[in-house]
Amino acid sequence: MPAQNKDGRTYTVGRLTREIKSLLEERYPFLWITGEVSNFVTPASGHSYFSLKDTNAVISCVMFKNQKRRLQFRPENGMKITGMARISLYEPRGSYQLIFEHMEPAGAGSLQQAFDALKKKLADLGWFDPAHKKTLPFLPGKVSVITSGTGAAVRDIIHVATRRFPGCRLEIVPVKVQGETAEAQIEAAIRLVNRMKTSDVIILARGGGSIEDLWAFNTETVACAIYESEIPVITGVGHEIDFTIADFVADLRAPTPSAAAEMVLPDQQALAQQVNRLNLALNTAMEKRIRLLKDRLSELGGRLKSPARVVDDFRFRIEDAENRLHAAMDRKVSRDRERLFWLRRTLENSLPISRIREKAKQVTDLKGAIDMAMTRYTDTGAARLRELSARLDTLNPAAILDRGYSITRELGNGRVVTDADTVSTDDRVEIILAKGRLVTRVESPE
Amino acid sequence: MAKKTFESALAQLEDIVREMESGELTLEQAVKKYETGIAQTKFCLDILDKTEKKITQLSRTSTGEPKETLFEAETPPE
Amino acid sequence: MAKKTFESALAQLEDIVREMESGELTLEQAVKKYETGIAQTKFCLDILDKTEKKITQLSRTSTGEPKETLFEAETPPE
Amino acid sequence: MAKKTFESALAQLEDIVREMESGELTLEQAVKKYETGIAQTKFCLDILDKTEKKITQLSRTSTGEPKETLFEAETPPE
Amino acid sequence: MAKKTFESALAQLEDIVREMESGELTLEQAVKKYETGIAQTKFCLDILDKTEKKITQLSRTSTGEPKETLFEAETPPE
Amino acid sequence: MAKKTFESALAQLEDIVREMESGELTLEQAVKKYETGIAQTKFCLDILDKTEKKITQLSRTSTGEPKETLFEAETPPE
Amino acid sequence: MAKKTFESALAQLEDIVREMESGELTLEQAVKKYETGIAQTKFCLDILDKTEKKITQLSRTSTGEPKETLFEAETPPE
Repeated sequence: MPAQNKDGRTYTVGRLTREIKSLLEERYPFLWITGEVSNFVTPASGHSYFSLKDTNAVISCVMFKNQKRRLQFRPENGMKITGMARISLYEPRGSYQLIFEHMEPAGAGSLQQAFDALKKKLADLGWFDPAHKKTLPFLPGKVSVITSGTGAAVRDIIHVATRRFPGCRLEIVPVKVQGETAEAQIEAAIRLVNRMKTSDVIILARGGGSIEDLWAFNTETVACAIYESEIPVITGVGHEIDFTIADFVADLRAPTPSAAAEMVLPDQQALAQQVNRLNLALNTAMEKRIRLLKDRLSELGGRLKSPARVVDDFRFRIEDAENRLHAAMDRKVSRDRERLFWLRRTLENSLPISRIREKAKQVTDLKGAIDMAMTRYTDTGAARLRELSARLDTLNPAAILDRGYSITRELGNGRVVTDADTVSTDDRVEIILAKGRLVTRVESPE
Repeated sequence: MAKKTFESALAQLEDIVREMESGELTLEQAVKKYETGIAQTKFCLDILDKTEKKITQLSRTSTGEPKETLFEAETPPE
Repeated sequence: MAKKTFESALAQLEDIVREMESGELTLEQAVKKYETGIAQTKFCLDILDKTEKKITQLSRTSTGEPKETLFEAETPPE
Repeated sequence: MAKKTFESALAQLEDIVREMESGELTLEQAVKKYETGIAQTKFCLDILDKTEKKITQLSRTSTGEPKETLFEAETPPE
Repeated sequence: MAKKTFESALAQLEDIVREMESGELTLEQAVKKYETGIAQTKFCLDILDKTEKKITQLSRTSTGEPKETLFEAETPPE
Repeated sequence: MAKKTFESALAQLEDIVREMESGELTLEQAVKKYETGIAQTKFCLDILDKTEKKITQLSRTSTGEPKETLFEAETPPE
Repeated sequence: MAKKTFESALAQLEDIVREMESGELTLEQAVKKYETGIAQTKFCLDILDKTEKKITQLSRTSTGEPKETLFEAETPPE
């Protein structure tokens, strides 16, 4: 039965080796490993080759010249080290090895051990607790920079600080950052700044270096000064991967000095913009408010109608009422007057003078009637009298006188003398003739 | 006859005229009758005169002034 | 008759006329009737005169000014 | 009648006119009624005159200036 | 009525006008009503005049300058 | 009201406008309300004017230079 | 606030802007807030406007006294 994998292919050595290499290198790009150095050799190339072993296994290692430069100790056979490495497979030999980037001695007595011990101690003391961390001022009035008076760190800080906040007040407190006096100088500087009390923040900075170079920053003295500083401390020590005790105790750790400056100082321009923006917003809000109120007020003012229209309406109503009142009164008076005139006319016509005159005519007619009747009476009487008188006239006894007879009457008693004896001489008698009469005296009766 | 009236006088006058016309009277009687008749006539005439005067006077006073035109109202005064 | 009115006077006057026109009165009676009739006439006419005057006066005062045309309203005053 | 009002006077006047038009009054009654009627007329006219004056006066004061055209509103002033 | 207000006076005036227009009042009543009506008119007009003055004054002070056109808003000031 | 504020005055003005628009006020009330409304308007306007002046002044000092265009942002200063 | 810092002023300014934009303040309050806001703005800008760049050096004299001198970077990196 042929030795084949499942796709039926048979590996070549090179291919298998290549696949194993890529598997290993992908699986372990970096790793921390600890072990004992053995077979340490450094050929002319300057690279060092050695084995790392423990009780169970052994593994080939290499550290190239470049990485070796940064080592702060000299590895020797039998030395226990801890280091960071990546795994690599060398195809021509089919062997794998660790390529160390960094290594340091492992075990008691070493710097690392001292570091770890101090770190543990301070951590146990609670110095790293976030509770102890002071907040950095948003905008420090004055920044004290404790660092070397020369070198890149102070330059970077000044550069970044003046870029970010041109008006910043920087105080450089130059110290030695490595060497024997560094520890004391740094501590003194921190305490001095605290005593001056003029700064709002302290930047404790140093450029990168070996663990030995950074030693001062890993001392308890410095840590204590930082811990006891009333002014917030920000550290910017070494490069990004370097952690020192100072970093842990500090209120804030920046990976680099530049970064520390950047973190301490805000961007002045951005801040000014922010303030101006807020100021604008404030003004806008206020203006908007006033405009709104003005609009509302003018709207209300517009709606606040003067009651003049109401007054006019009322005036019309009153005038109408007044006119109607006058009209009604006039109508009433003139109607009453008309009625009165009509009644007076009717009254006057009911007793006309013509009626009186009619009555008068009736009366005068009646008077005429009685006048006529009266006249008739008198006329009738007169007529009858006239007739009787005429008839009497014809019977007048004197009529015989016309034929020559006469009548003698005694004068005085008028007795007709028919017997001469009845008269005596000298008696006066009258003799009635046909025409006239004679009064005579009797001469003698015969 | 209590009182002599126009009518009674006139009636007497008539009687006288009738008697005289009968012709049975003596002259003396006749003269007497005639004289009476004349007297009655006069009496009657007097009454008539007085009556007329009274009437005139009455119709005058009835209007308060001579009212000649009373019965001629249709005649305008001009 | 308690009070002599125009109407009663007129009625009396009419009676008198009737009586007088009957011709049955003596002259004396007639004169008396006539006298009464004239009196009634006078009475009536007096009343009518007064009435007319009163009416004229009244219709004058009722308007406050003479109103001559009261009964001749048809005749325009020109 | 407690107080003589325009209306009561007018009503009385109307009664008088009706009575007089009925023709059933004697002359004396008619004259009396006429007299009363004229009096009522005068009374009423007086009241109306006074009323009119009062109205004119009142309508003057109400506006604060004479209002002559109150009863001749139709006649424009020129 | 505790206080006589413009409204109550106007209402009374309008009631009076209605009553007078109904024509059911006697002349005396009408005159009295008329008198009252004129008084109410005067009262109301007085109030309106005062009110108008006050309004003019108010709208003057509100702007700080005379505002003559308040009641003649239709007439443009040219 | 312990202290008269712009808001309280504005609220009162609004109430007044609403009330006046409802048309249910008497003339007297309307005039009073109008008076109050005018007063409130004036009060509010005064406050706004003062506020505006204050703001102009303040915004000037805040920047250290005159800022005339604060409320006339639309008008470019040329 | 024991000491007014830029930060607190800025925060207050921000709060004020928020409050003013919420529109829930009375005018009076708003003006007060505005006043405060302007003051904070001024305060902040004053701080920011300080352009004076001053770098000093703090050291000790030989006797241990603090000594402040102007810092001079030895060699500018160029």
